[in-house]
Amino acid sequence: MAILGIDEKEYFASGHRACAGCGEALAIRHILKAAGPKTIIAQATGCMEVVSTPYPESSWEVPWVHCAFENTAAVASGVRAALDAKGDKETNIIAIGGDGASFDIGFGSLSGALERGTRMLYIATDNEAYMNTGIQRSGATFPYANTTTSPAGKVIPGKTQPKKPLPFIAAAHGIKYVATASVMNLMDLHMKVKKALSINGPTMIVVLVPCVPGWKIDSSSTIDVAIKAFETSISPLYEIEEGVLTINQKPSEKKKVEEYLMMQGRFKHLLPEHIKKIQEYVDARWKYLEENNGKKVFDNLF
Amino acid sequence: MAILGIDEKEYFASGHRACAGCGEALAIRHILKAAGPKTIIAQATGCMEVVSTPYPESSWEVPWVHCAFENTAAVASGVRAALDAKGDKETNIIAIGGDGASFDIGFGSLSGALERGTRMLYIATDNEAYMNTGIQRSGATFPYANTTTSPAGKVIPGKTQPKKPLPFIAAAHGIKYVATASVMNLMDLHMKVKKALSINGPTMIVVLVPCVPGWKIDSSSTIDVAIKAFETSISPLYEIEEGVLTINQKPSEKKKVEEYLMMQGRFKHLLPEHIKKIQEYVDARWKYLEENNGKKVFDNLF
Amino acid sequence: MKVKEKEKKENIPLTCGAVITQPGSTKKYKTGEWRTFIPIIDQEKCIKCGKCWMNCPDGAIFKTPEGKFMINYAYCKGCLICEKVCPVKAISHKVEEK
Amino acid sequence: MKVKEKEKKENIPLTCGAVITQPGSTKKYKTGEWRTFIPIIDQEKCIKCGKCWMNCPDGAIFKTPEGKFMINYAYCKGCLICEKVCPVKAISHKVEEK
Amino acid sequence: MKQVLFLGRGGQGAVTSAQILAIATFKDGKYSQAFPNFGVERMGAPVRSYCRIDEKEITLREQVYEANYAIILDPTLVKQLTEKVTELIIVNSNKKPEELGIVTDAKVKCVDITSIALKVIGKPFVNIAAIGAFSALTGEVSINAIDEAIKQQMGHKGTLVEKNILAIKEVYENAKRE
Amino acid sequence: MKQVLFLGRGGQGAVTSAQILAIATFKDGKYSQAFPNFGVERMGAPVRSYCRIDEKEITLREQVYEANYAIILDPTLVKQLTEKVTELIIVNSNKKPEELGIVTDAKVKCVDITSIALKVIGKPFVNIAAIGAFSALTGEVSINAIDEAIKQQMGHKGTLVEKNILAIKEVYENAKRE
Amino acid sequence: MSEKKVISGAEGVAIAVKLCKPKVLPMYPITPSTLVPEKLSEFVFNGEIDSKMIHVESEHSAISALYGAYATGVRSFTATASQGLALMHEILPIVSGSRFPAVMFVANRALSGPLSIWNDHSDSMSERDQGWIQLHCESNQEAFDTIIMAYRIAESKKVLLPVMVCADGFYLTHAYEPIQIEDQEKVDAFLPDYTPEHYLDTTNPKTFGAFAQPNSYMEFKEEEEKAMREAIREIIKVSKEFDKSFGRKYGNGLVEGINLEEAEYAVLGVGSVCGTIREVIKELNEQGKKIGLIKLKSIRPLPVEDLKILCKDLKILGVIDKHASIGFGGALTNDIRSALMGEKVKVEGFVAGLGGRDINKEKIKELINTIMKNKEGYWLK
Amino acid sequence: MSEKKVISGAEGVAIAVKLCKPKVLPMYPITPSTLVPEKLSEFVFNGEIDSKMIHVESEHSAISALYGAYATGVRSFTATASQGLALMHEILPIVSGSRFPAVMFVANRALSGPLSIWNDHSDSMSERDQGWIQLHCESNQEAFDTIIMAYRIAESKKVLLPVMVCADGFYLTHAYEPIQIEDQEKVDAFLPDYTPEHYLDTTNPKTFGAFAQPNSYMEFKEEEEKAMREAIREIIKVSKEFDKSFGRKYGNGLVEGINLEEAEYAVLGVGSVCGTIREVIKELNEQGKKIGLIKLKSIRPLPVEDLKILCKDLKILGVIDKHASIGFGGALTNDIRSALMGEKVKVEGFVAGLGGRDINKEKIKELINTIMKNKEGYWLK
Ligand SMILES: Cc1ncc(C[n+]2csc(CCOP(=O)(O)OP(=O)(O)O)c2C)c(N)n1
Ligand SMILES: Cc1ncc(C[n+]2csc(CCOP(=O)(O)OP(=O)(O)O)c2C)c(N)n1
Ligand code: SF4
Ligand code: SF4
Ligand code: SF4
Ligand code: SF4
Ligand code: SF4
Ligand code: SF4
Ligand SMILES: [Mg+2]
Ligand SMILES: [Mg+2]
Repeated sequence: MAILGIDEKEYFASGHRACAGCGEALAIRHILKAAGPKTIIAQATGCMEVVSTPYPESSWEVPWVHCAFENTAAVASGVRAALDAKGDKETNIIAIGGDGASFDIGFGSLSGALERGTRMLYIATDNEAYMNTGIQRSGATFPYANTTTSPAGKVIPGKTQPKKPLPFIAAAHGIKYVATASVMNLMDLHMKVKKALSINGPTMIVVLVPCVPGWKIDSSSTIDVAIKAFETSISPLYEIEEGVLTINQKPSEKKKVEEYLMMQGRFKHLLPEHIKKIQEYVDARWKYLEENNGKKVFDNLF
Repeated sequence: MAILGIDEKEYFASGHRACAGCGEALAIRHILKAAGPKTIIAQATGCMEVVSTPYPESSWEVPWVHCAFENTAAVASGVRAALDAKGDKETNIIAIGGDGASFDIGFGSLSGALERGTRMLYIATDNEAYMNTGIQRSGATFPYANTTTSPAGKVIPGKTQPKKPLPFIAAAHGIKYVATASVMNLMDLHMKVKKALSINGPTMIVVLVPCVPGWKIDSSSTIDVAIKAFETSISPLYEIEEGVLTINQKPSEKKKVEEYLMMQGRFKHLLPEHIKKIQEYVDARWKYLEENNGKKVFDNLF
Repeated sequence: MKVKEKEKKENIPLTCGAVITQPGSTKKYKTGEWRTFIPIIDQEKCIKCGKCWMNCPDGAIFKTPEGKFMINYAYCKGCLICEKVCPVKAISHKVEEK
Repeated sequence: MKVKEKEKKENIPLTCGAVITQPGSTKKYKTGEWRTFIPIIDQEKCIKCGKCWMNCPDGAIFKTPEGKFMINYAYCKGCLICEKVCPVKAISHKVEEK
Repeated sequence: MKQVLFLGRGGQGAVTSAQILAIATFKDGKYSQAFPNFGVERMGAPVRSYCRIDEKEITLREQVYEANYAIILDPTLVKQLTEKVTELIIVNSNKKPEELGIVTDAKVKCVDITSIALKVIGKPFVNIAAIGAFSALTGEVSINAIDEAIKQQMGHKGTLVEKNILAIKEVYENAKRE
Repeated sequence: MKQVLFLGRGGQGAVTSAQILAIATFKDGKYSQAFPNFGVERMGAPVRSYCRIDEKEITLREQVYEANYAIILDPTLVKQLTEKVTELIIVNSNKKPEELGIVTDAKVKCVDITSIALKVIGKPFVNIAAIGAFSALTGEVSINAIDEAIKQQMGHKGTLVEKNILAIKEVYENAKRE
Repeated sequence: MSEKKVISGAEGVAIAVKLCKPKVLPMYPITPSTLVPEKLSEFVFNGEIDSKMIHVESEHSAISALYGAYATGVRSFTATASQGLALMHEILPIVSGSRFPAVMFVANRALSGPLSIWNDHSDSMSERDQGWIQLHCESNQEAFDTIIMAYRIAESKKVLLPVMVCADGFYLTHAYEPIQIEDQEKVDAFLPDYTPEHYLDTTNPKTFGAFAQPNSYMEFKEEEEKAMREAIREIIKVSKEFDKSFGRKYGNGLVEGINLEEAEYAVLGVGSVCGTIREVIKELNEQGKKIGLIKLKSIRPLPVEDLKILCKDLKILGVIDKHASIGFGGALTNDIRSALMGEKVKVEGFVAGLGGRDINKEKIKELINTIMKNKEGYWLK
Repeated sequence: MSEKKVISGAEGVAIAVKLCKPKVLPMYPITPSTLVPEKLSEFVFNGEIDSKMIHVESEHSAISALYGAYATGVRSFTATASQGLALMHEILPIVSGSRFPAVMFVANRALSGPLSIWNDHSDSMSERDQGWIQLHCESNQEAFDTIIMAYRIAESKKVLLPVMVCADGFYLTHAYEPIQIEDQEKVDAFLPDYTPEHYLDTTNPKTFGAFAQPNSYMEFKEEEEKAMREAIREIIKVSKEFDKSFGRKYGNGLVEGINLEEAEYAVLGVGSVCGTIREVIKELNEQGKKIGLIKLKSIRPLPVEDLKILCKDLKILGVIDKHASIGFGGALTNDIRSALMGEKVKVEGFVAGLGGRDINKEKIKELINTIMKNKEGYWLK
């Protein structure tokens, strides 16, 4: 049965131990609904693993496997090969990792799986830091964000590097489908998961998932913050299909990044000069996206 | 003193144990000349490490450090941080890895160093297989090539995946300089090494280096094969500077890939259908390059 | 009570390789206990748009056979996302009293 | 001769951490021994373009103070790249005789 | 040796409570040791932390199986208290002890810390203020030492420190009056 | 037990020589063991490989320190032979043994394998042909067994196998004549 | 069909693997194990084997993909050595903790640094704690046979632990010698299909890789240790059955005593060096010296009771240790000393053969001389 | 200036590190060591310390960057735990083989699988072969002090080996207790600048990380083993000097005997559990029971001679092993048994405290009861 066209059944059971208001848990819940019961999940260590599998309890209503932090894509490759060997062409495999798992420590393994063409959907749930271990900087951390390893210090004001552009890096591998998504638009997430799973080859979705303690926001504002990320073009929604870039949805009115930043404790130390730099950074990225909208930005098909 | 404008001094000493005609050794020789004596090399395991450092002998006339196979970029990060701590702003750091080290096992570490912005030049010497261990398939192996782990078999005719597009993947990280090079044009290699070293941040060059036993060619034809790779657009020469793509040199007459393939034992099993597919693959990649020549293909500066 | 005794009492059943054979078994654990605020749906105001259901990270909202959206307080952690996303302000909250 | 004795004879000096303190010390090892073909430069034909010097993977070609390009047979492995790249065919080869 | 148990919700600062108590008792010239219950709890889940206080150096490293004092930072957690408490249980509550239904041989005292915190700090930050009640009701730590401890631990947080100190005092007075 | 040493250049197939000899002697009903000198040699560098032959099972795993026979596939490698050889050294050379300047108590024989290989195979593939000389000069292995061994090892290489077999025969005859 | 052929040890291993019909083959090259994936690639690319090969980008991913394949419930295989095994380190106890009966071939090679491609046992010995059964081989026939036995042992419902089959790099992998290659039918009869109880299955969803809290972690580890005790019995059983089916055995599958009847002294060795020790013992026995050999095949589980029995009449046992636990000498020696504490035999350790240093007859004689003079063990270079 | 403060163990470690002035800090988070990089990040981002922090993308890169920094000749530091340490495994012996005197803090935590974030010693014990000196701490003061001593020991020209300073995750890292924080000047006086003989230097180019052939590899390993012997003397010396400068000591730096004078029985423990054992021993001594404690601080080098002396009058020693070498019981027990082979003391092993299982007074009493009844060791759950 369906509500709003979405499978009513829950595959990510209640009773999980995520913080109240967790954006990541919300994304997982919908990813599973979109994928349906004929799905195997391979997941990296991170908040979602820890909140959902305290032995002997599990939140997972689909087969689920975890191994370590850095090797989820490789585990998924093993699962896929085993299914192939069994002649099972039906079952979906979704590998899921947080931004730490996907942008940083597990990226080597992910890149290898993309290269060899493992048929799987890889989803990076991006809350812009290592949350499970207490909010440390990752390659996905937004510039200037205050984390426990990039604190808003007296001489260095938070993270000094830009956000690693994972969707583009993945697309540059020449894979057939890459998309961004956000808990801001769950219907869009559903559509993308379904589309990705229909493709024979590696595919990838990066989903923005606000984190309550990590972003220092109120548990009720998870969705609001995600909306603001979209409206400021900080978190644009696009797909790269067979190398062609498509912006899925444009904010009706482009808001200033300040509006987004000021909602969150992790940015409260920012000075006007920092905000200005971020605005420029976001504008440049958006300009690039707009200029290349509808164009083939990558080609490596065989 | 200089010959043809190139430092006459050798920094990669004779007596190294590379095969007669080794393209990789030739590239190393010139990389060092271009970089000059104020350079530290960090190198991954692979042919070049093994042929040059049998204790107590070394071919290296510059400080050189090796650690393992998969972590050269991380080692280079440590070297750079230490130099920074010492206040040394002069010394170049070049990290070098073969294609196995760079495209495959060490790519996670490389990607991390690009992300955090380590000032270093990373050079991938690409002979399209794991040569040191006896010609096994890597992500850089050219499609259909016969290697010992992707043999020209009765049911699978060599490697089945395309070549991992490392330069574009690296460029997608938003770094300031990426280039391809080849032993076919050593002057171009010199220029690119010098340019890369002048940039404050991570830079990368991927150099094509034919391998005598690996490609099953005569030791004397290393350069000829590299020239043919260029003439057929299999190995184009380009740079991506601050996201802008520039083709450095175009073949005066575009030759058929067949000419290149037939020079090498690793392709001698190919059937016309395979050659046709390769031609299409190469044409599509070249078309992409030509279409984007002079354009900004990436943007992630901060 | 001593943890040691507790441990012995708990007597967790061991599967081979720590496989969990009961899917969705965290349902045993009632995260409603965590709540400090309690959301309340005003069924009068509710237009049954399902937005609260969509956006609950804990799957703590369900639709009754009659088409009503209701909160499963056994799991609702009181994040109040539902309150925020409700387009007609049909959800309000109070401090939890247990 | 037994390897064991040989090992003892070799008596490799050990540095702390196996650091090699002599840069470029592979020069001790004469790869000229490997050669099966020997390249020969015809100085008459040579136009001193330096291409052979550029393309030798072993750095086995050098320029004399008089500007001649010559082969250092102690290291030349006989790959014959130099012969191939010479624009004026000033380099030829023979089978090595040792 | 005295063992003190703090019971709160993830995010409520029970861990900090134990730490500040340890710092404060040390400033009073005693030995102390504070540590959290080692878990993977998220915001909202029940969280325990402990403090040991002694006249001599503490080398014991086992977990706390039995506490002299328990401080429950959130009245909704009363049922979660499974450990044996021998002397006193302090509950942050505006109710009467008997209304809470705690089965124990220890004394039970209620202090409405939340109200005081809301009043003085403006936010329901009860974890530090609670130590004021502990001081008042047990005499195991001095109010001055607590002040200093807060400054050591939260030094850089300016007005919040001030407010917490005020809250502690008020909670202390309030508890004394009980 | 007999120990045989092959000395060649990387890429010249000395390792294969020892392997084929081991296969062949096993086909002759003996026990055998072949192994390379474990090195990192590249094409062109000197390479050693070994074969042990015995009537009974071979369990010995130490390296070969002293050989009964040595086969030098490349005349330029003569000086590289540092191991003690007790019975016979076979050199692929068109020279006379005395011209090679080998200091040894063993006999030295020269067979011009390269010429024969060039003639019969059309390429200087001497590694397999050399076993023909070994067979002729030592009688440790039969010519038929060598043929079979080549087929087992190179089975799929068609005419090259044929040509090698022819070369072996010719080298054998040639060496016999010496 | 069954035939005896002179092939390389690596090829023998690859053929044995093929006969066991693994479904998934994650492969990564490293000297001296590479010949195994190469041969398996040939089988796969020629369609001679019905397995999926995964060209992983690192050994870390090889073992991770192996884990994924076993989670999905199929028999699988990988091979590695040295740095490759070391790179797998983190995942090894996860595979064993998950009780996946994986089989991995290790071509023993020294660990860097300094870098060495040559043989010793530092790679596998450094993993002796990680819950893998570890079986070593003296000859290529033994390597071939051990691969087949390994799957039986691993998959035994009483055991369900992964097995590392170790053979000395170069000494065995690159050596050509006669190997009896068995029939597919006979192997099929000996090795039943793999039918796991738990696997990833959308019709019966289970959770693999959950985390265990302090209230259960230790019990899971104890279960593993108990499975190792079971493995002792199971290895003996499988070894007997293997002998019945194929006519070959290696002691009782765990350890073998050679010429111990009269012996007052004995050498304990692991792997290919035992062949050389056999030769020395034979010589010395002929000279009337009372020397025996203990060939230890199973490093984990360590057959403590067998060792006690084998050593009960010995005066001194000299252990050849191809790995040193830097800061406390030979690691195997320490294990053996612990196993034999309280017994009357004295145990002396000799670290030898590191980084490809050849352990020749002469050195073994030197060792024997040393123990016969009741002198202390040392680094036997 | 010097003051005694109640802070967390992790903060104490971070402050000690700061006082040692490392130049490069490659950092990666993992529970329960994360508090150390967090505190160090604060120092760096606030400009309180003149070090370069590298935000690596994995622990593998953390140890590799540490290697790179040491190759470049500067003092450096990293911290990790559990899976992080396991992921570094391949590089650990390369650091030690290169004789880089690195210092790393390990917040001991169990290894997966099953996954556990809680304390035991399986992470560091699994690295006991890799050429790192391994020093454990009972208290946070000891952790603070050991960091400072570790640099002195590591950098001693006679030693030049890396040091792993281990402290129990949560039990120490997360515990607040009084720590005497020393003055920068006093630390500077105790710990001279790091002046390596070899480093990457364009004016004197050297080659690091060459490969060693069979003709030298074993000698390099033997040099490491010899350096470990030197380390035994050096640790004692440094410990004495530390005591002279700061007035604190931990046995002789390697091992400490507590109440052994009269003891017939003793418990051997490592790390924080020794504190609890002390309490129990005190109680039992008061009851007239002859029980002592051996607190082993140095796992590598293992102080064999000291152990023999401490145990010479004991009947039975019970070892608490917070790590099992699956397939052969407690790993520490095996080492201790090997060290004491031939001595009259009997050694019984008790695997305990795995994956965060609390080792409380009651369990220690149970252990003591067992050994006093001359019964066998077991898994003390
Ligand atoms: C090899 C290794 N290093 C570190 C850790 C510790 N660790 C577990 S989860 C985690 C952070 C996860 O961050 P992310 O992937 O972004 O997921 P999130 O928790 O934010 O959802 C870390 C650092 C580990 N388990 N293994
Ligand atoms: C972790 C690890 N895995 C495998 C190896 C074995 N290995 C050493 S070099 C090498 C191949 C190198 O290939 P590439 O990087 O392409 O360099 P090339 O030899 O072709 O120059 C391999 C597989 C190793 N040293 N370490
Ligand atoms: S810390 Fe963040 S990501 Fe983790 S459970 Fe809480 S809200 Fe979710
Ligand atoms: S194998 Fe190839 S890359 Fe290696 S030394 Fe020989 S030619 Fe060079
Ligand atoms: S308050 Fe949060 S958890 Fe409760 S029903 Fe609303 S959205 Fe769900
Ligand atoms: S969001 Fe509001 S209106 Fe929509 S279903 Fe929920 S309560 Fe009703
Ligand atoms: S033959 Fe090759 S090695 Fe010799 S000089 Fe010419 S290019 Fe150099
Ligand atoms: S390439 Fe030919 S012409 Fe040019 S310098 Fe060399 S020999 Fe002379
Ligand atoms: Mg995250
Ligand atoms: Mg390569």
